[in-house]
Order: sequence, then structure tokens, then C-alpha cells
Amino acid sequence: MARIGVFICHCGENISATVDVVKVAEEIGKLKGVAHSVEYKYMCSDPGQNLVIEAIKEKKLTGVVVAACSPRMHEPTFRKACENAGLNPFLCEMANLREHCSWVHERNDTTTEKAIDIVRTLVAKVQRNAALQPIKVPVTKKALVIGGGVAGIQAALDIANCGHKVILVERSPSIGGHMAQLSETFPTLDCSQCILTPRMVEVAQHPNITLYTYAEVEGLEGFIGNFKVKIRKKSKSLDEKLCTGCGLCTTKCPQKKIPSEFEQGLGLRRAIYVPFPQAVPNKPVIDKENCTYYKTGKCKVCEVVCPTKAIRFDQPDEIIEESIGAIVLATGFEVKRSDFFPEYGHGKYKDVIDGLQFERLASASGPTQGVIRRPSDNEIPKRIAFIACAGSRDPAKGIEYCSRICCMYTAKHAMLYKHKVHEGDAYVYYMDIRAAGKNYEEFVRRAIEEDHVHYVRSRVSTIIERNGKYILKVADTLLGAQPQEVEFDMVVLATAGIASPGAENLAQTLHVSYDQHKFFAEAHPKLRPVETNTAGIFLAGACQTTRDIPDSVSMASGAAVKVAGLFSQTELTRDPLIAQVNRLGPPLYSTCVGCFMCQPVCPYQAIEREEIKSRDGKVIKVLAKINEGLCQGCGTCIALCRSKSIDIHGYTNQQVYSEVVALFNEF
Amino acid sequence: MSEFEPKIVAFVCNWCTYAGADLTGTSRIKYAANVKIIRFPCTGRIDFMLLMKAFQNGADGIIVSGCHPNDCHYSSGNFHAKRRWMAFRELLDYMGVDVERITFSWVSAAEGARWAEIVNTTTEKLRKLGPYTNYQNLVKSGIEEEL
Amino acid sequence: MESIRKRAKELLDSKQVQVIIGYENGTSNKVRASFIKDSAQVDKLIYDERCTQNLALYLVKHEVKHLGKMGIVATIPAMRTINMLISEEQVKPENIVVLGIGEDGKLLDFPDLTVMESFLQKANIELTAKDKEAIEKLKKMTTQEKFDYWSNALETCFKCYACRSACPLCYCTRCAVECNQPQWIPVQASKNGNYEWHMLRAMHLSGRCVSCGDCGRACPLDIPVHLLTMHMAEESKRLFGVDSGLSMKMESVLSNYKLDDKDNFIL
Amino acid sequence: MELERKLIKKASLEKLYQKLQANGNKIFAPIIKDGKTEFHYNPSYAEVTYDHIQTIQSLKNTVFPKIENLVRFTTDRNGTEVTEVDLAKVPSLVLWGAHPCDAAGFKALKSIFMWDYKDEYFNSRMNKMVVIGLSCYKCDDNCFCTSVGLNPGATNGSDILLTKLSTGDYLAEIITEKGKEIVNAAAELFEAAPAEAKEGNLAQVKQQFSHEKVTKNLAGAFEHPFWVENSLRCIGCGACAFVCPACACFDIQDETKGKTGKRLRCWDSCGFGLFTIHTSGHNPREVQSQRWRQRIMHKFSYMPERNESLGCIGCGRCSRACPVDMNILEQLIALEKIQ
Repeated sequence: MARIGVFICHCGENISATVDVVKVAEEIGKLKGVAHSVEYKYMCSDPGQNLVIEAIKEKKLTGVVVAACSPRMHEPTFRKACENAGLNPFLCEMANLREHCSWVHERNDTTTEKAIDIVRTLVAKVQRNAALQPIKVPVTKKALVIGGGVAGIQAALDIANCGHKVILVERSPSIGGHMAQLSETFPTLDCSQCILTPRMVEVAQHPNITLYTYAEVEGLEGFIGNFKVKIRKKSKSLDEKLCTGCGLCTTKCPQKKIPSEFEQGLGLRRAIYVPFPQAVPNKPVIDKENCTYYKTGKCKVCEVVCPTKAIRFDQPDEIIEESIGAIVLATGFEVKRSDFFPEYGHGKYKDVIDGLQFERLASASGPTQGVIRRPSDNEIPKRIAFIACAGSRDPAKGIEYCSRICCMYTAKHAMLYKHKVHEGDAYVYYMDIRAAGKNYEEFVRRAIEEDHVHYVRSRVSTIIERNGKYILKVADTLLGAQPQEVEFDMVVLATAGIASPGAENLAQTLHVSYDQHKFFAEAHPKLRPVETNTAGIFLAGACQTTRDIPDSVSMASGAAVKVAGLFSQTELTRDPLIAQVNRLGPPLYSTCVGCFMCQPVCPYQAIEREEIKSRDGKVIKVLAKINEGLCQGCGTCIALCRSKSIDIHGYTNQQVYSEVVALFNEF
Repeated sequence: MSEFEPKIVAFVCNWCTYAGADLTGTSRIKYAANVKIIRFPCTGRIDFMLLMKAFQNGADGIIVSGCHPNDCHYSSGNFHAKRRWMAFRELLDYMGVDVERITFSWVSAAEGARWAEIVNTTTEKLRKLGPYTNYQNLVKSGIEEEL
Repeated sequence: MESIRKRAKELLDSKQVQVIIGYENGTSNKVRASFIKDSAQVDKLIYDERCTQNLALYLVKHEVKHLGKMGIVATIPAMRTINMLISEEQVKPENIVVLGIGEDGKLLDFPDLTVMESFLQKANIELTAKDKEAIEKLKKMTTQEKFDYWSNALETCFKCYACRSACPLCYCTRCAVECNQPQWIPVQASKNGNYEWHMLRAMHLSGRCVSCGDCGRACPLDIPVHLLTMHMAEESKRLFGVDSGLSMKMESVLSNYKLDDKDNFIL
Repeated sequence: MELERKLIKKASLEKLYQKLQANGNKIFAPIIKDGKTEFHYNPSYAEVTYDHIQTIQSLKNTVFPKIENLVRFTTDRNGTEVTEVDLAKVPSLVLWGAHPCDAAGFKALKSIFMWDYKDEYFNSRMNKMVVIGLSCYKCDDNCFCTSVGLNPGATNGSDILLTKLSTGDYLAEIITEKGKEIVNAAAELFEAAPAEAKEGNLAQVKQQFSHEKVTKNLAGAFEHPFWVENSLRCIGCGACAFVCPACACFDIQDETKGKTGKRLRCWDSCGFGLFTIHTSGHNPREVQSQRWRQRIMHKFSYMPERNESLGCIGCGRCSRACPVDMNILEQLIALEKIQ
């Protein structure tokens, strides 16, 4: 007969104030199979754990139920304690008396009765628990980094420098991300490209890094340590081995008027193009949507001018499959465009631009060579307004959160403007100034005090265009002033940062969870910020929420350490709570009839076929078999199996059935 | 006569509703003590016959709850569960089982208050419906001649 | 009838099949399954309106399967069953030849099973008016009336499992009802045990049942158990848009899902 | 006891029925419900019918119920306590209008349940039951009682056998002491025996085979190809066994709920694939032909040898119930001729 030990925790007074723990211990002690039933002030404390350990040894317990807080909190603690006492950790269950009982009910008999019911259910279950051994799986020591912005670059370099192979996948033709578009960076005002491009080159040259640009992740199978990823390398219409990057084609292409993505639409590019001069790799791609040849079947100018004959119009997309052990997601963010704001002209006012566009105007390599000019008439604006929190912190716009980076880059923009247009007037309309970072507050003060940027606490309600000027309706809320109209030559919106388009799709492909704003969800907001709920997939940078460069880089290094830590082991140990198809002796071999209706149910492709063969090699029967490396233990196949031939450790049919019965019946 | 207190069992998934119910606790939101939770890894794991076992053993009502669509920890368990419940609920209704006694819901780990609300409304509904005597009578009528 | 015999003879003589599963005259003006292994015996084969048994049942029977390749006289429900059995990997298509029987009772020419598939796509697979009416009548009842109807109708069931044995899709070696660890279904043939057993059977056939009606016909006590599985077949059409057994690659209704499956009851 | 003959008028039959009912007996009699004739407990006399050839179900559940609670028990940490059921509570039962074959079926059951081990559950029910038989005046082509040593007016197994006469009144043959007690207690309803012989009022069931010959043939037929050939269409359900008056296979299982439980004896069938399966997975009767052979062998070879009774009373129920026309008569005729 079972010898179950039941340990009821007071949790200080968290449980005992509402539940009569003495009575629970007494009633549970009367159940069949219970050899020991006690209560104690703090079961999770050292003396509490020792109670469990001592009882296991003295009373030769065959199972343990700790009735305390949620198993999501302390199940590992008590399983470890059991293991220390020589009891298989999987013979320990927790009954949730705190979150599910004492904290949600009043002190009365009903609550105590419910507590008894809960504990009894777990006592019934634990009697049917089996001693399980952890599963060991090998680790493929190669990482995949998705996204080649500064976070992806940092993560890839850090992992590669630890001696591991890295595959870096970037969707656009060049790595660099948004940081490559920036002019100067806060709070030091050093040139963004000057600090980034050496890192980009390092990535390209690193012996441990394989770079796939113009590529996307299409599919993912497997599990931590053992992923199989499918990457689509889009056709660049170019033999990259032959191309020398001379750039001749990009100057001869007759399609000249395509808005450049890199210039945020403020500059133009050709149909065959390199996004920007420092691009890595510095080789062109053909934009098939705008290429005359792809549209009409005629042209081929690039092919004609190419000195190395590297153009390949019929080049297909390439599908690359790679085995990897861990993934870092660094897909970054996007910003809302000005067309998102009807009150600010719906994107129709040419001189109402977003922050990223201003970066390009301020950039020495930008469309205006760093001179601030109005897009409408190329005039230098004499009066410029910056509107912070454009969209951010605005529930009405569906973006409740603070985008975190706008206060700082708006101060930077205003300063850059003042440095370039000394006689100009810069106004910043803000709600609050959030400058919480090293040297950040000082930076903002400098803008106000040294560069004389006018900071006005106000929400700009509308912008109206009048005779080439922009009239802002504002009210200085600090002065309590009446709304007034102020005239400007140009307006820069610090638009909200949002999740990268495609983030949702990618999350679904990778089985990673995401929040309501489609930012990837971290496993724990405080303690596991760089992990996802999917083991082996980590987060870096603004794909988790918008963040600035130093934060993105730190997070990337954090994720890299997680990957390196994983790769420091040759084998992973996994919980054995997985499914199993029964096996019997001949002639049945299993009650499984091999209908394989369970196969499409499995999200992890863990259900395989096993052929039972006779001595002469003839296949007698084909049975389902669970790959224990792939199974994650959801149990959907178990509920589906008609002949009840599959079962799952930890939640066996016997266990859950006995729980249901025990909930309503004493034993 | 004191008010009838229904016995309700909740079959919930570990990742969303169980965690959601934990949050109800940490938020100290009070709810009816009629519901007792049984934890499953995923709603996909919940065998339809378990619902009948609950009724057979004396449940007056049942709550089945898991992650919202697209939020399943195992990505698709709740979609499979949903189909299963769609079909099973039709069968139950066709065979005369009172489907009003089964509450199906999606409650995420962040919806502690919603869990309390679901428990309370289900309990209130079952108080009105009364004990599930139909099924209990079915269970009792067994052997023709009890000696 | 003659065309069936002729085709059967061809198949046996050319050794394309080792056995023909068809119908023959039985006792008391009944017809029954016939297993012809010798072409000299083909004259035993008959076909008329009494021939309703779904012979696909025998494709998964151990002793029949081991005779070799099988030719089978198949009515429309039997053809659908064959597709289901192929989809569920219980029958290998290369091991069978189908002698299809159309609605008019005439032999259909199926050079291969894909032709049978396309025939089924267009075939009439509606329930009979009688079954439809019976289901509609039940659906209109109140919950209490439905409960009373089924618990009383099933009370007499003595669990002989003729319904299960007659069903070609109940091919499990060990049925869930025989699983006693845990005992999912009460052993006793009591009201409760019977009610839950038939519920289990209907659920296990939902999305799979081809509405041949053999379970109901097999019941020695005339319990209309086919109205349970047929209802589930109708529901899987209504809820998920799937008619079972129309192709050899059926995606099982309960092991697949669509993101836009519409329920109206989940809170 | 010497057989006694009396007459009971049609009208008196009803009075006898009511008297038996009034005396606290449970009565099990055939009625027509939903178009089917079956035996039911305590119907009103007006409902009772005498016109059927055969009911679908046999009458064996009167003495061998489809579920018999053998013991009750409680089990907790202090151990298990068993409570025997009170067999004294078995009610007195009158089986009204059983055909001679059905009455003979109880003899076959008795030869099993009272063979090496005396089954008290069966015995208590048998002892509390009186069988008032009714000769058959109709039959169908599934009936073969005359081939298994019975006939439509056989008295074997009945306590009183009634035979409808041309006048519409009934000849009552009093066969046992139990029968005599009933007659004595209602002497006013019985009259002197009529002159009319019962033979002219019985159905004509042609003898179609010799069961002795079948039994003899079976002794050497275990490996005969007959079994495989003739059972290919058998689907392995339990319909034949469950409607059979002489099939006695059962399965004992415990049903528990919390601390309490019941040990139940439920009908089982040798036709089921899992009937003989071992824990190891080994199944001595792996295929259906072996199970079909067992069914015939048990009834026509093993039982005559061990139990000195045939396991078949020729009622034809199995043939009527079989969904795939496994007609036992047809097979027995063939078995009489096999080499």
C-alpha cells in the first residue's frame, strides 16, 4: 500500500488565516494510503523542507503532497527536497491551497472543506504517480540570429566570439537596421554609422558567422538544442560570387524614380540597388516589382553593363535548411508613419515628417547631405516644431505604452537642428520628459540651456497648412495659457514605435508568444526578460519592446550569454513529462492500431511510425511512436486516441481520472 | 432551507487558466468556493469522457478553460480542444445532457479578475439550475434487483 | 447481377484478386456476405435491394485479409468506408479492387480508386428520408425529452457490441470501453453504463461515420443507435464542412482544425 | 412425481394470473411493446400475449441477470469489509408463458451453474421461480427444438405446462411439486382433464439433424477447415450469446467509488475477441473462426460430455438475432454431414 506524506503549509498566515489547517491535516490523515499528515508554519523554509526530508526517510514515504502555494511557484523546490531525501522528485505533487483557496475565499467551514477536497484530489493523484527519469537530449552548437540590426549584430558577434557557429538572417539586402539610418546618437552625438559600420564589417568577416541577407525564416521544427530551420534566401538576381560590388549597374539602371526605403522615401534609388553606400554585403539586388525587365520582359541594361556578367534574371529563391540549437530573435521595430495622424494632416503635408525621416535629413550621407531642408521646397526651415508622444501613451490610438526613445531623440533632433541652423527656432511640444539613462537628463538640459531649444508642455491638437506654413494649435499647460496658433516651417513627429510588420507571423512560425501589440513576449517580465516561453528561443532589442541602442546592445549580449550557456553543455536534461504509446508482447505489440489520426494533432511532429517486423523482416504492424526529444507533453494526442493507447507521464489517464473521482468521493 | 450549493469542477490548462486563477489569488479577488480546479497541461489533453466522469461522480456543473486562441503554449492544443467541444457539445445536447451546466471559456494568465467572474457567474447559474438529479438518477438506476 | 459475376470471374481468373467479397442468398430469405475464392463459385454472387450490409467491414478482418488481394462489391456507403479505411491506414489501396454499385444497382466501372473518388464527389450521400425525419424529430425535443428518450431507449442494451462489430470503422483491437485502467465506461449494462458507452461510440465516430446504418441494423434489440452516429455525421458537415469518406486522403475532423472554426458557446 | 392433467378455462387463466400476483409473486410475462414481444415484469393481464413465436431475448436473466451484484464492500485505511448480499431477499417469481424450449433452457443453465461448484446466486433464484410453460402452436424456420431432443409440447423444465386446445381453453399438465402447490392453492380454477390430446394443438417442427451424430462428428473436427470456411462472415459480436437461453459465460469485475464498491457478474461472450486474452497479450483464441468453433463445440460436444446436457435448446434466437446470418441450424445440418 502507498505511504503518502502530506505537508500542509500555513504560509505564515496566508493560508491558516482562512483555512483550518489543523482540521485539513486531521481529515487528510484519515485517507487510505496516507501515512503522515502534518501542518507547519512555512513549508518552503529550510526547517519546513527538512520536515519533508525527515519524514520521507523515517516513514519510508512513497509519495508526497505539499499543500501550500501554487505549484507554479514551489513545485521545483519541493521536488528537489524529495530528491535530496532519496525520493524520486516526480512522486511529489503540490496542492494549491493559497492562490486557489485561502486567498480567494473567506474564513469559514466551506473554505476548509474545499481545502480538504483539493488536498484529497492530489493525494489520489500522487498514489498513481510514477518514478520518472529525466530525458537527455543532445545540443547542436550552432545559433540562429534573426534580424541584422544592432541587436542582432551584437548577439551574433558575442556568440561567435564564444567560439560557436552563428547564422545571421536579415530580411533586407543589408544588415545595419535602423541604426544605420541614424545621423548622430544620443547622448554623445557621435556619428551612428561611424560606430556601427565597423561592427557590420566584422560580422561579414567573422569566420564563425554565416550571413544570409535578403532572406527570411519560413519554418521551424524541433525543440531546444535541436531545431531545424528553413530559410528562404530570396533571389537577388545576382551571382554574388562574380559580383565585385563595382556599382556600375546601379548607376545605369533606367528606373530611377523609386523611393528609397533607406532614405525613408526622401531620396530615390534604382531598380537594381545597394540600399546605402556602406551596406554589408555591398552588392546590389534587383527589386523585381520595379524592374523593367521583370515587368515587361525587356531592358537588361544591368546585364549588359555588368563587367563580370553577374546578373542572373532566372535565379530562383533558395531554400536553406539548417540544424541549430538556439535562436535569438532580434527583428526590431518600426515607427508609425505620419499618415497615421489625421489631426496632423494624414501624411499629406510634405513638411510634416517622422523622426526617422529627420534622421535622414540630418545625416551627412542623406538626401540633403546633412542640410536640414524642407521636403516640399528644399528651403531651410527657420522655425521647426518637434511633437513628442505622437501616438504613444495614447489609448485612443491603441498605443497605451511609452515608446521610450522619443524624448531623447527629439532632444537630439532639436540640438542637431540648432547646430545646423544657428538662427533657427526649435520648439519641442511634450507631455513629460523621460530622460532616465546615464547622461540623458544632462543631454536634455543641454538642449534647453545651451542650445536654447524651446520646450513647451503641450499637446498639439491640430496642424493646418496655410501658405506654405504650418499652423499648430497648442496651449502651454504649465502656464495655463489659452490655446493659441503658432506658425512653423516644418514639423517633426516623434511617432510611436511599433512592432515590426511580420512579427506576428514569425511568432506563429516559431511558436513564440507575443503581446497585444505584437511585440514578442518575454518568459518573465523581471527575471527572464531575454527568454521566451519557448525553450531555446531568446530575445534581443526592440522586438520585445522599443528600446534605445545601449539597451538593445546590452540585451543582445544577455541573449548571447543565454545561448553560450546552453552551448556549454553537450546534453540537455528535460522533464520526462511526455507522451508514450503502449507496447505489449506479440501478437498485439500494442493496442495502437496505427490509424495515425494522432499525427496531425501533434504541434511538434513528435509522432513517428514504428514498423514491427517478423524474424524474416516482414512488416507485421505499423505503430505510432513518440519521439521523446520532440514531444513537449501537451497531451492532445492522448485525448484524441480512441483506443487509449497513448498516455502521458505526469497526467496519465489513471491520474486525472482518479482526481475526478477523488474530488467527489472520500477514500 | 439553505440555498443549494452546486458542486463544480474546473478542468483547466496549466499555462493560461491555472496561472490566471493563481493571479486571482495573488490579486486577492474573492469568488465562490464551489469550484475546484484540476490541472491539465493543455485543454487538448482533456478527454471528453472526463466530463461525463465528473457528472457521474456527482458534479452539478463543469468549467473547461484554457488559453485564448493563438495563445496556446503548445500553439494548437486549444484549437483541437475547441473542435472537440464543438462536436461533443452537439452530441451531449442531442442525447439530452444539459449543456448549460458546462461552461467553456478562454482565460489567460493575465485575466485573474475574469476567472473570478467566470466562476461566480457559473456558480450563480448552477444555483438556479439546481442539482443535476437527472444524471444522478441515471447513475443510480443500475442493477434490476438489489439484494 | 450478371455483370458482377462476370467481373468477379475475370478478377479471380486473372489472379488480380484472391477473393471476392460479395453478397449471396442466406437463410430465411435473407442475404449475407459471401467470400468467393474460386471462379467456379461466382454464380453464388447476387445483388438486389436486400443487399445493404457494408461489406467494407471485412477488409479489416484478419482471416479475410490474409486470403490475399480482395475484390469487394461496394455500395456507396461501403465505398466511402473504403476511403476512410485507406485514409486511416487500415487498408492498402493496392490490395483491393472495388466492384462499385451505383444508386441504380448497376455495376460501376472503376479502373482505379481515383475514379471511385470522383464518382463519390458527385454521388448522392444524403441520409434516407426516414433517418432524416427521425433525427429531426429528436432534435426538436426538449433537453429533458431527449434525455428520457435516450436513457430509456438504451436501457435495454445488453452490450453485445453488435453495433461496434458491425461498424467497419470500429476496427480497434482494444476498444476504449474495454479499457479498465481506468474504467472509463461502467462495466455494467446499466442505464448509465449503456448511455456513456453509446456516447463514447458516437463521439469516436464523429467525422468518420459514413452513415451506412449497419450499427442500427445489427442491433438485436432494434435500438436506433445509428441515429447517434448519423447525427454526428450531419454535425461534422454542418460545423466543419466535412463529409466523411469522399477521398482517400480524408483529413480527420477531430485531429485537424481551422483557425476560423466558429463556436458560439466559448466565453 | 407423476404427471397430472387438468383443464383450465380461458377465463380462469386470468384469475390464476391475478391470484399469483395478489400473493406477492413477481410475474414475468410476454407482452407486445413497440411492436416487439418481450417478457416484462408485472404487466397487467390484459397486456399478456400468447401469440408470439419467440421473443428476441431469452428468459435467462430471471436466474442469471445481465448484472448480478455478488458482494458489496467498503475499503479504507483500516482494511476491507465485505458484505454478502442477502439471497433470502430474492423474490418469488412466476415465469408465465415460457415456451417449452425456454423452460428446457433452465436445465441447461443448471447443468453449468450447479455442476462442480454450486452457484448460490443462481440456485436461490431458481428455487424461488415457478415456470408456467406454454406449448407452441406456431414456429418458424429457425425453430429446431425437435432436433435437440425437445418438442413444442415438451414438459421438461416447466412446473406447469399449458397447451391451448381447440376450444380456446387450456390443458394444464402439472409436472412438479411446485406446480402442484399452485394448482392446490387455486384448485377452484382447475377442472378435470379434457379428452382432447395436446399433440393436435402443437406446432409441427421437423427434425432436421441428429444431435447425437453432430456430437460424434465434433469429437474429431477440431482442426476441420469447416470452421474457417463457415465463419468468415462472423463479426464477433455477442448478440448470439446474449439472446441464448443456455449461454452462461460471465465476467466478474469490481466497480468502486471512493470507499464503497460492488463486485459485479456481467454477461460475457466467447465470441468476443478479448474473451480469452491473457495479460501477456497472448490470446489462445486469436481469430474468429476459433471463437465460432468454441461456441458450437461447447454446446454440442463439451457440454454433453461434461454436463450431460446439450447447450442448445433449438429456440433459434441466435439465428434471428445475428446481423450477418450466421444461422446455427444451417451449420449444424452441415456438421452432421462432415467427415
